[in-house]
Amino acid sequence: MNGTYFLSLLIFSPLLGMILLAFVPKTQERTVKLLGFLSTLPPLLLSLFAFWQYLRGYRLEHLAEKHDWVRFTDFPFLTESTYLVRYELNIDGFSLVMIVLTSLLTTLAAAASIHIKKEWKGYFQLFLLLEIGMLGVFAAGNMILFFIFLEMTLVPMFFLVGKWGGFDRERAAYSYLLYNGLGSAILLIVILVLFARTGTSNLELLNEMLHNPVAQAQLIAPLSEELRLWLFVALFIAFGIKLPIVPFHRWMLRVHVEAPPSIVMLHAGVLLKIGAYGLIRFGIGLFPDQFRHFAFWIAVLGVINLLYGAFLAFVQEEFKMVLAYSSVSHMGIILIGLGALNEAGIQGAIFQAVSHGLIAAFLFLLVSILYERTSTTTIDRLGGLAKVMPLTAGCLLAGAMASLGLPGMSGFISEFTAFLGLFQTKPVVAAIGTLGIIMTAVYMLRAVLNMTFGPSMRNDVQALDMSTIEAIPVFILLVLIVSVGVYPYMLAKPLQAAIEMMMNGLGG
Amino acid sequence: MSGEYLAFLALALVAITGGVLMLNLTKVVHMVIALVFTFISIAGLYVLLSAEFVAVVQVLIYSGAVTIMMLFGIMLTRHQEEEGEKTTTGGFWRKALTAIAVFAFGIAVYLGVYRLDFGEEGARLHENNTEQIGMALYSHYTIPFEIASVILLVALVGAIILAKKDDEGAPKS
Amino acid sequence: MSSVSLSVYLVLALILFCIGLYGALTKRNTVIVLICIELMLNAVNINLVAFAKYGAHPGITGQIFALFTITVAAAEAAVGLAALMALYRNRKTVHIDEIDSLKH
Amino acid sequence: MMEIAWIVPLFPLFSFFFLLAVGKKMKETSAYVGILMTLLSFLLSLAVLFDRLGGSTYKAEHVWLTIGSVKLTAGFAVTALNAWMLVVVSLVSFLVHIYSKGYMHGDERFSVFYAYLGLFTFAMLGLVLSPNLLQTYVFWELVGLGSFLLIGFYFYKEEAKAAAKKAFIMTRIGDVGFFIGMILLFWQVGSFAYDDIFRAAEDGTLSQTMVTLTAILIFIGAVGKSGQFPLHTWLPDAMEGPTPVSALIHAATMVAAGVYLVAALFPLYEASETAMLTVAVVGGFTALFAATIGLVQTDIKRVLAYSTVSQLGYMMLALGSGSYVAGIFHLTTHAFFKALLFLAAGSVIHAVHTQDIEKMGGLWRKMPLTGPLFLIGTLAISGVPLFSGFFSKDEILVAAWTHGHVALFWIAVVTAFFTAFYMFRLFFLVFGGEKRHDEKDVHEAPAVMTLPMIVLAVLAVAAGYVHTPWFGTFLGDWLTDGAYAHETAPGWIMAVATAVSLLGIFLAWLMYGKRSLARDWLSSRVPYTYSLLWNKYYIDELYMRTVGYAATAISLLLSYIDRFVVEGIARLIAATVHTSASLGSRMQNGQVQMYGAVTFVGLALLVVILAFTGGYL
Repeated sequence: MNGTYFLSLLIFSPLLGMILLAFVPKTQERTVKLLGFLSTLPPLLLSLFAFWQYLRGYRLEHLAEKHDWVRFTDFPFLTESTYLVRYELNIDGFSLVMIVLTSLLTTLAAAASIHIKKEWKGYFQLFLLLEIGMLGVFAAGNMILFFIFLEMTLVPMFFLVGKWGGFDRERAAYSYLLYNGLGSAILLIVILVLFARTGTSNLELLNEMLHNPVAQAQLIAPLSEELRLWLFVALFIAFGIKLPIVPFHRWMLRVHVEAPPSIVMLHAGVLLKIGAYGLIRFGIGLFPDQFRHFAFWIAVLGVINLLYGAFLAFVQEEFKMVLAYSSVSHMGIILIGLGALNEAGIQGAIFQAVSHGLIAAFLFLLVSILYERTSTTTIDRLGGLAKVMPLTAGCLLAGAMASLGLPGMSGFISEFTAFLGLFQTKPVVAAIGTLGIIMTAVYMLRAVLNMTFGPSMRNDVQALDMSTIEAIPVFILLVLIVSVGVYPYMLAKPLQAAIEMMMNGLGG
Repeated sequence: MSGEYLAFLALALVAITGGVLMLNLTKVVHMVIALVFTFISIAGLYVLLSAEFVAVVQVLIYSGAVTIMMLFGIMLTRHQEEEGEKTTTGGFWRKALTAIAVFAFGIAVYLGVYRLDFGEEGARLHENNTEQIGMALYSHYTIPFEIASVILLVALVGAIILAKKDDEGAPKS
Repeated sequence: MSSVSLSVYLVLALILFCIGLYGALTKRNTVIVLICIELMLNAVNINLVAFAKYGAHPGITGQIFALFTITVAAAEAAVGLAALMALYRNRKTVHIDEIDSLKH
Repeated sequence: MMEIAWIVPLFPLFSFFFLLAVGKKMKETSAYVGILMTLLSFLLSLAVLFDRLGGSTYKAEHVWLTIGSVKLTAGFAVTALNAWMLVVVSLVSFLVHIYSKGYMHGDERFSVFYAYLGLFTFAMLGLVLSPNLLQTYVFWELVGLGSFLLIGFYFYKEEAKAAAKKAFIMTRIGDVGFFIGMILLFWQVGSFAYDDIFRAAEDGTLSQTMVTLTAILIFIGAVGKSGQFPLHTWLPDAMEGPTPVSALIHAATMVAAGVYLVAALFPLYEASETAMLTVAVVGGFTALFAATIGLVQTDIKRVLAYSTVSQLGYMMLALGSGSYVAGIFHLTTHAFFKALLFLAAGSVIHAVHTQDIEKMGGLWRKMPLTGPLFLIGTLAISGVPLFSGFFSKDEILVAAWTHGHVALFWIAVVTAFFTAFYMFRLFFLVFGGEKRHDEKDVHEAPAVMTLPMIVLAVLAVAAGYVHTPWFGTFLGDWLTDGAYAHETAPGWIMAVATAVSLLGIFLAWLMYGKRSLARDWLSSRVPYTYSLLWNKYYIDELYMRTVGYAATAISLLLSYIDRFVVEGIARLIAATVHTSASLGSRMQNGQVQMYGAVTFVGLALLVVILAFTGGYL
């Protein structure tokens, strides 16, 4: 694979589908859906190909791309590369895993989009645009490009929620936009301050500039310790809104409940992970000392997230709400892992990002199947589903088990590694956090068992079990969840190099 | 305490009093008259600063022309205000905010100027002051001088056109 | 060394400027607003003349500038008053808060 | 054979997947798949056991997960204990598989039942083979899953749903203890492997407090799984599952996992006096506590369930008293006779379609096979001489006495008395006396059900002879590699044990067999005891009122905080923005002065900032 343009090709390959879709009449539902689905395949195949090559020992550095793009000034006292924004893409094992996850979930979400009821054409075009944004975020080599791709996800998502969502969709879309816009604004401040003071936005260069004493002399303006602290806090808030961390989580609930389930698959599966990705990439990558300084509080926040989400999920009436709060809760585990600040913790956080991506997508896939048949996801109005829809009910139960961290499924691996990390550094916090493990079991079982077990509540509905075409994505996800759970080494291996890099940055 | 200092204190006191009175009086004419005190004392200050010519111009133009013009302006407009009608605009908050801003601005500038001292003194300014001005004006500053005259002309014409009554027959725009 | 230093003049000018500014921003009568602006210009003139005597490069230039300022101020007063008359004819008021055509 | 021991759990796993995939079409033939697979497992386990009898421990590992430089491994080990447990588990599982074919006959989810059984057997065998704590934990949870699924097998019943949920959550609470203990151990020792942990416990790498702390934390896991007080409440409720499941999971194998865990980590426990004492006290207390509840229950399965809890407490007591062998020995014998009892109970339920012993009676003649088989089980559990329970129980009593736990010894003796009493109460109520049920056509169970019972009955008698003070302590010698300490027990202990069990039987006979003693002889004299026991000491209610309500209260509180405080702050910010926006638009009022004022205020602000900060914020 001679990949000078490989990454660009990978990121922008959904564009082809968007263009092709433009020529299809909007009334042709089947063609549009098929084409939309097929358009998600090229990035999937490309990313799987890259993943496979990587596992076989291909060096990802060869994939980096670099083109001059925007030059702001031409002052004689500045060197050639200062204030130069390049279009640069590069990936490491961590980004590659996220890219594979993204393209995979996009394909599955496209398959789940068969339940979309209107304006398929616009839907799929936005959907593909969203994919470009998501892929780009993970491949961006500098912060400005990262930001651009990040914003690129914001717009399609706004319309996807606002137009194809549920009853209260507009409100959800606006709160999505507002919260994330706020986060983006804060992020932009951080990026610009760094850019103005260092003259670069490239991640590696920035890293060098911020930490290497020789390179620090080349700074345009000094970055005091205090300023770095504030920059880190701002960064943390910016990605904390995306993740979301507890006081900033309300938007996410609305999106979870109102957006079409296929979009929530992507939202919970990938978009939330951008927050985690950013925290790891920029938070740990650029501000390791500050991160260390706040590590305790990050871990505490993680535990708060975990318990807060769990307790709230316990009293929700609506299954989607349960899942939404469970996402809040699970994001706590990412923070717990990051707060541990050791290899196990960071690995746990990344595992959790991937694993929650799979599990959340899995559960929302089931929600879409369920909602299609019962028109409700209110827990009390369901019940005894195992009788009428044994396969769906079984999968729901499997999803719940994965979510509550049953060994043998991916959720356990991430939970275990994250807690393993935290127990080394902050055993007391971790011990409090383990209460979350119990609460997760409590709320998940309460919700799922009330839906699937017990006497059948809905004899009126002729619920049919999932069809083969619906079952395929469900089983793909289930197999992935289980295989990561059974043999986590296959996920740990590609991440190893990236995590080692981070640990070096942290100073061992 | 030198005589110059005493004179300065007196003049400054009058100038500020005039300004403060202007802010606090209620009748428009009184306000203008209050300002005349300020203008005249500023002229006195000019004398102290060895600028006799400017002082004279100040008296002529401000205390004379501008004040008279303003008084005409007042006379030509309606001013039979009822008793107790407010003389200022805006509510309390706006005034307070403006006052605070003005005060803060004053403090900031004060901090900048209160120790300012270049240590030099133009000792020869008072010698043939008018002559010096004339020399500079007609040699070095000829073009600005001419432009100033153009400005005056333009202002004259503009003022006349603005103040002229609209033609009865002019089409309404 | 004179007993009256530069900074004292500057402070006086500052006080007058502030008075003028406050008046210009809060007075309701347009004539007074105009005259307050004159006061601010005067304050500036004091600075010019003071710098002419005590500045870094003492000389006649400062006084000349003061003269120019007075000229322009006079012109401004004339035009301002003329504009006031025109407005008054249209609106029958001299109250500045009743003139809000900028809103439209 | 030992190097292929890892295949043992794979047979039932195959059965699980195979039956999930195609079981629907196979209907009841799927039973043969399950039976065949467990038979293979059993035969292979037997081969492994014989191999191990002559050989030494075998261990194989493979990298499972790397965390930095730490490599976590997965693999299997064949130690004496593992090999022994492997056989016990696969045998009981095999027998239960056969039995279920008759018991579950006609159920529409027949194949699913077998699939779940396969999953459970896989997990249990995997648990037994685990060479390290992490893997143990993994399978530990998986057996929990199997148990959960099987308890909830009749998912349409509200009680089954509640019981399944309760079982999962209660054991989960214990598991968290296990989880914490395991991770703490890992950071102290640097490995999850049992060998490394024991080495560290021996050479003092682990501090005494750490040993105690981790041992007790892990013991909490065992408490949850083995239904020890205070996490015992799920086990009786778990009887909502089909009876073969109760026999396999909630009597013979899974609930014994807690005992197994403590046994597997025995060197760790031995290193801490406090931990040992905790285990012994919890075990002893649970034994007595559950036995008293068992005295008054009227549901046949619940009586057996409480007796299970009580017997598990016995095993814990044995381990806590330092007698590893006695614990495992009783585990084994208990597995056989309790499985037998449950299967026999299942056979009874199958015949009369009720679980209430007050509605049975007079079945001795109607069920000529089940009756005697049940009696054998009852005699074994009561500790009547010559039956297996007698030997294992005796071993425990000796251990408690020689270890110096006098109080616990007497508790154990009293428990033995209660056990004999309530078991025979059960027996007399079910099989003796008059017919009290409405079922007309009571018939003996089919051969497919009685056959496994007969096998178990033989074992319930014979299993005792692998380790007796009379004929030799084969099991003990083998489990401890010949280092078994032959303690000379005072002979009166055996006499006392026999006496109390006979006394218990006699009393039960007086009350329920001969009925010469009124049943409310005691409860009428000591008020409230009956209702206290009948309501299981109100433990469930206590949990509901404390933990349950607290969790709900916290949740509701947080949900109000979420809805009003967090959302309120967001709204407040939104309102602030809105207000300032409308304020801003109010400033656009067309008045020059307003514009001037705003401009100037802004200017002043900038000037002030510049003057006081120098332009750098």
